[in-house]
Amino acid sequence: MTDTRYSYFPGCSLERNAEAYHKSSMAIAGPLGLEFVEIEDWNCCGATEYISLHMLASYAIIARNLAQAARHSPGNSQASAHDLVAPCSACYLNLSKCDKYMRTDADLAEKVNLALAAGGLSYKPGSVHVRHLLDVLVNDVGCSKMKAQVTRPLKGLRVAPYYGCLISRPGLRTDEHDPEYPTSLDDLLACLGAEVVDFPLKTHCCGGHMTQISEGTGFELIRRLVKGAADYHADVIVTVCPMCQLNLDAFQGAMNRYFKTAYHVPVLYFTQMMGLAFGRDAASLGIGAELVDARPALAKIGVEVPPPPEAEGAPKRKRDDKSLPMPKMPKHEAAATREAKP
Amino acid sequence: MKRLDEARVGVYVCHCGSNISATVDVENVAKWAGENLPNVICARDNKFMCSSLGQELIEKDIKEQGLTRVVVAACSPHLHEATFRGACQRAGLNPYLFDMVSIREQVSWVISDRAIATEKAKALISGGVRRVIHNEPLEPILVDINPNVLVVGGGIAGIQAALEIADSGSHVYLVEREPSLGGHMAQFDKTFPTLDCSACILTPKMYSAGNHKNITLLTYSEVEKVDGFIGNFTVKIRQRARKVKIELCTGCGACEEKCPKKVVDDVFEAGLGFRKAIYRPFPQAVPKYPVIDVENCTFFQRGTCKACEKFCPTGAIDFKQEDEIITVNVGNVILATGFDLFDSRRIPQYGYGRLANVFTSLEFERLSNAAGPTGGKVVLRDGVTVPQSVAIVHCAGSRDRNYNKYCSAICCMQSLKFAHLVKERTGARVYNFYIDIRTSAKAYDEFYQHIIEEGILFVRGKVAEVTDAARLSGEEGKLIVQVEDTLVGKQRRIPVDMVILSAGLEPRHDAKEVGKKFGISCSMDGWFIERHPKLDPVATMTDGIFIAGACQGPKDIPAAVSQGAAAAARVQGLISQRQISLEPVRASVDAEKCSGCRICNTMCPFNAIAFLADRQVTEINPALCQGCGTCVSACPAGAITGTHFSNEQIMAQIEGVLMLDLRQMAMA
Amino acid sequence: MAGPVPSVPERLSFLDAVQARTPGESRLLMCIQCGTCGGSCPSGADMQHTPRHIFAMIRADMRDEVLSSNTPWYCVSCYFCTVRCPQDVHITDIMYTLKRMSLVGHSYDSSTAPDFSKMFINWVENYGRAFELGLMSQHMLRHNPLGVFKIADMGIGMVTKGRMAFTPKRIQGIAGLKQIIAKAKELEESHD
Amino acid sequence: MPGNGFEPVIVGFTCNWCSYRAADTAGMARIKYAPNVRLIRLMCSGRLDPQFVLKALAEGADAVFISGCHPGDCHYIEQNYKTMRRYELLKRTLAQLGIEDGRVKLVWASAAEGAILAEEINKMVAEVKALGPLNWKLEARS
Repeated sequence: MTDTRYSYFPGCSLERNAEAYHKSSMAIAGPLGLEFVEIEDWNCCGATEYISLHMLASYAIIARNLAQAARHSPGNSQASAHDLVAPCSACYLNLSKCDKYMRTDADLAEKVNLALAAGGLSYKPGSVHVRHLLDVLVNDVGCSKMKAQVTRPLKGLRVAPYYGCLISRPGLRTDEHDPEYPTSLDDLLACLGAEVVDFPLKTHCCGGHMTQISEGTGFELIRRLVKGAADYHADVIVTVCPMCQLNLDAFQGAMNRYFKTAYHVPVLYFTQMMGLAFGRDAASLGIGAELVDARPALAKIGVEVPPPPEAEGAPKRKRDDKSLPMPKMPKHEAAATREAKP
Repeated sequence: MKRLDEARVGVYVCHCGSNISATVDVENVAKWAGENLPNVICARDNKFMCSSLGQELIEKDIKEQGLTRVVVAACSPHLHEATFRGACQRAGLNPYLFDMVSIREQVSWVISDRAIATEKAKALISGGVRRVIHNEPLEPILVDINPNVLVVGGGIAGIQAALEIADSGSHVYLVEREPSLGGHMAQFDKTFPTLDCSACILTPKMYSAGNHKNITLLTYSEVEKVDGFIGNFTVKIRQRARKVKIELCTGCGACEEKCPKKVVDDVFEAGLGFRKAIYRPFPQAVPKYPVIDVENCTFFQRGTCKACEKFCPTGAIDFKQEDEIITVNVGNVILATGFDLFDSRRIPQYGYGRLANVFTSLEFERLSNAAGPTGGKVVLRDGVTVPQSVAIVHCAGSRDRNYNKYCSAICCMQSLKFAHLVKERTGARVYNFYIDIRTSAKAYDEFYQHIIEEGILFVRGKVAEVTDAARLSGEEGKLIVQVEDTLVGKQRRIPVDMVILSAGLEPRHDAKEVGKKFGISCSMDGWFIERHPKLDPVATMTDGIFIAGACQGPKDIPAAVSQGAAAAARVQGLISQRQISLEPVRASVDAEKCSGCRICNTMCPFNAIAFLADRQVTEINPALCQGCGTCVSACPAGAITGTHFSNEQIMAQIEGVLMLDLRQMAMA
Repeated sequence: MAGPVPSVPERLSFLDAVQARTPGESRLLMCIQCGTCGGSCPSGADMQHTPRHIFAMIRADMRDEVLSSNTPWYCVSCYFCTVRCPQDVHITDIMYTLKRMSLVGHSYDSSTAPDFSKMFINWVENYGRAFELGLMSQHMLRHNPLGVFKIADMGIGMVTKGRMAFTPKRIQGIAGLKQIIAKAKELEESHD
Repeated sequence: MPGNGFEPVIVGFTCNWCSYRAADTAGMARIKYAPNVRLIRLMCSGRLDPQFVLKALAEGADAVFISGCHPGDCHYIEQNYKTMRRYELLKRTLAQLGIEDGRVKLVWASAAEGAILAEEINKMVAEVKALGPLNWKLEARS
């Protein structure tokens, strides 16, 4: 078959802390005959934060992305012409929820379009079909086509499939999907040859931004999941969401210190696992960027991971003086607003 | 049209207390009808037309004002048509010269605007008046009632119904799908609220049903086809081959003992126990004869074994036995087909099927049953460990829009019973997790009080999830029930050894097909619909078909038994009349007009239409005609007329509801 | 109650107000107080009132108590409550509504959570994009300076692994975006 | 368009067993729905003679609503299938007479489906409002 093209919404995380997710997604797309066409000049979906402050504005900025996607579809032989793929679960949820509510709530749709008009845009609800990357890989590509690509089965690697909340719920998905105990990721990993643990916390919550709001609460949520994976002797937690990855990976150390525990469970993206199974080299999949070292685990399947790029990365000076690499707040905001004026 | 001048119409508009008058200006409507509608001699309104006063009003006017037609505008004809026809008859007016207009169900209850409601009421009444002018006097059709009765379903409701009728001297065909009578009740150990042993009270009834001279027992059988109507149904029943000659079988059980093939019993043991390939569901089975489960029998699968045959002392095994189709004629039918248990796997967060020690209510019934797989020992799935703590989860699959919206009615009492049995057998600490405790029937709340005294713990909150993922110390190796204790307003995680899901009741998976066979329909939830929810709970829209027990909605044993008896009483009533009068709504051919084109001949599913080759005309047999009127509207020559729904009547009604002035009013 | 949100009438009970400000059908009226939400909530243990309790308070018109509760701010939007609710109440959406309403009157005493949201959208409104980490570091500096040291190694790690930057990319259409946002806020004000 | 004050008048034909009882059910459930339909009870939708429809339109109805048991649920076994076929023929005739599709509608409703009946009636009323008055009767006169 010819390439299947999808509009692609990377989202802010994939530009920065989750670049590995983006890299690996692109790396596996080719072999599977998929092409992801990034939509033009997209903006942040607002995560769970924007809607906490402004309802209409939050739907408006999300709708702006839908409008962008609808404007230029990647032109496609298949019906998936207006499929918009989001790898980030939060982006996926916001985009599909906005479309759904605009479809079912005429008043909202009207107001959102009034706002869009101010920016010279408009969006007809339902003209874009929002999908999560996992959904596409499971339902459009499927296990058999994936198997064909597997050159390095993940034999003997115990993986805990972790779906998180936002793609499992709240019933926005159009494909067969169980909000409580899904199995699509389990099956996908199984067909890569991995040893999939029946992870009871697979759809439980990583805490989102809770670490920023109530440390104790946030760390507790992270602890539950990491402990759960450890109790099930998982070598790796496999995730489909940058927020989950950030919490479980970047905060694992802090969590350990908080609870005086010593968990060490690396957290990788399912696209990275696919890349590995397809025989890609670890670096090209962004492996090594995780804070909880995945090398010991990956050694089990004979994957050599280059040592983390100490040399490059942040400039040396920063690492000499012990001060923390934090931006200066007030200046920064001022700067931001100043630059903003055209 | 000369009739138009003759007809003297009386119009009666009912307030129905305030049910109608609250939204319809009844006085105004009556006054308007008297002044504007043709042939109306008198038009009155009355608080309750269906009251004796209201009826006498009609009778009086018929006698004194010489009315020849009557129209009552009130509730639905399905409620009170018979009432007012009676009134007309008492006053010497043929009951079919009466017509009823529904201004409650179709007007006052569905329209909020008084003006609009009043106009619609007028329109409908105007239709009724114009129609009634064309009504013809008719005589009801009498049909004999075959005193034999078919009862479908051998659970407690069906058994009760069958016994009541058989004792009254009529013959009953009792059809049961499973190899034995007993239904769900046979699976229980104790019954609430008295806690008497289920078998002890059920077995005698099963026995007398099985040995009653007036009951033909057809177990391991299913109804295939039903023809005919009240008084005279013809029913085809498939009796599946037992592969056992019952005339020879003594029920000694040797075959069962010797059969080498063990299979999990998903039906009677709810998947918790085993049976052989040749089996009786349980020792007290009625009838006592076993059946061979062909799918699992080694002989039928591999062609060798025949152990049962070898060891049968009377040579009763018959591998060649075939299914039998039995045809019976009955006058009435009682459906008591019961319920299916909600499949708890549909609630993944409760872990049933994934977590070994989560049980369903039916599993626990077997677990606690003295004749069950553990001999009544309450133990974990490993078969030995006695639980120290048990959680009972109410409303599993009920009162939940994700599964079934309705309350399954039995779960509260069932759960209280479970709590008692667990406490009694294990001394474990027992929790009940509930939304509301509903113990409203006689002696039920006393039972609840008694259970509280026993020290059972009650947590008000719908269980959120059951997990084996330990989070806190003390949770390792346990099932953790996570719930909000709504009376404390705090989230709690309660570690237990065993969880029992009080799964709800659902309509039988094949209820819809069964309904179709018998010409009755199912509610949105899938239960069979009764004729009237309060006043006619065991009859259906189809004459001669009655329903009893859980097939009509979730029910406990006392309720199911009462309905069984009630349905039986309704049937006996009909039988003792010997005859029933049917609506004289029939089609007839005017031989003069009939061109013999035979278009109508293919129209009748009841074969009431015959073509008389000699006279080259079509004739309709009134005994077979059911009065649907399809042929009437098919006849190109207009040679067929349908009594009580003639073209004249309907055309007139159309004109009536469309009086132009009304339309303008509606627009205004 | 049912159907799409009506434009808000004059005098509103707190219940009406919450429903009117929630997109689609909130079904708040349908709550039967079963506690499935409170039982399912991952951060329920730290909430001052469980969601169920909050709904009861809303019906009791306890406006101030509800809007000063930490409950909505502790919602992690995992949607467990929403999918499990036997009455199909749109709980998560209602939590968002309560956050917004509590900000209007600054009813919620702790500024931690609101500020985090504010900073976040500040990025979005000025750049069109955001990024978790710059934000988190900013936020921690303001609200939990000591916390910064707790996660020092993380901060360094993220930098050395090239996962953290200090400014988000700015989109070209930022002007248009600003106009959209301005218009939306204007419309929303007229709504409030 | 709705809101222009035009309130269509619609004649409805229901069978006695399913859809007339659906109307009863809607009533018992106090479901409020458009008052524009005036129901006429037949024993079976199979009794519906196409000339009833024409009569209704000629007498000033803006539309005709026909309802019976679901296919397979017919109290008379299969007569509603005949209704279905007749309905298709009727629609062609009406098309030739220049009557829009939306003006004559066949809807299945079981005795339990009061809500569905109400919903269908509301839908149809909205559609007919959009179509505007038929005014056949007036034309017939002039």
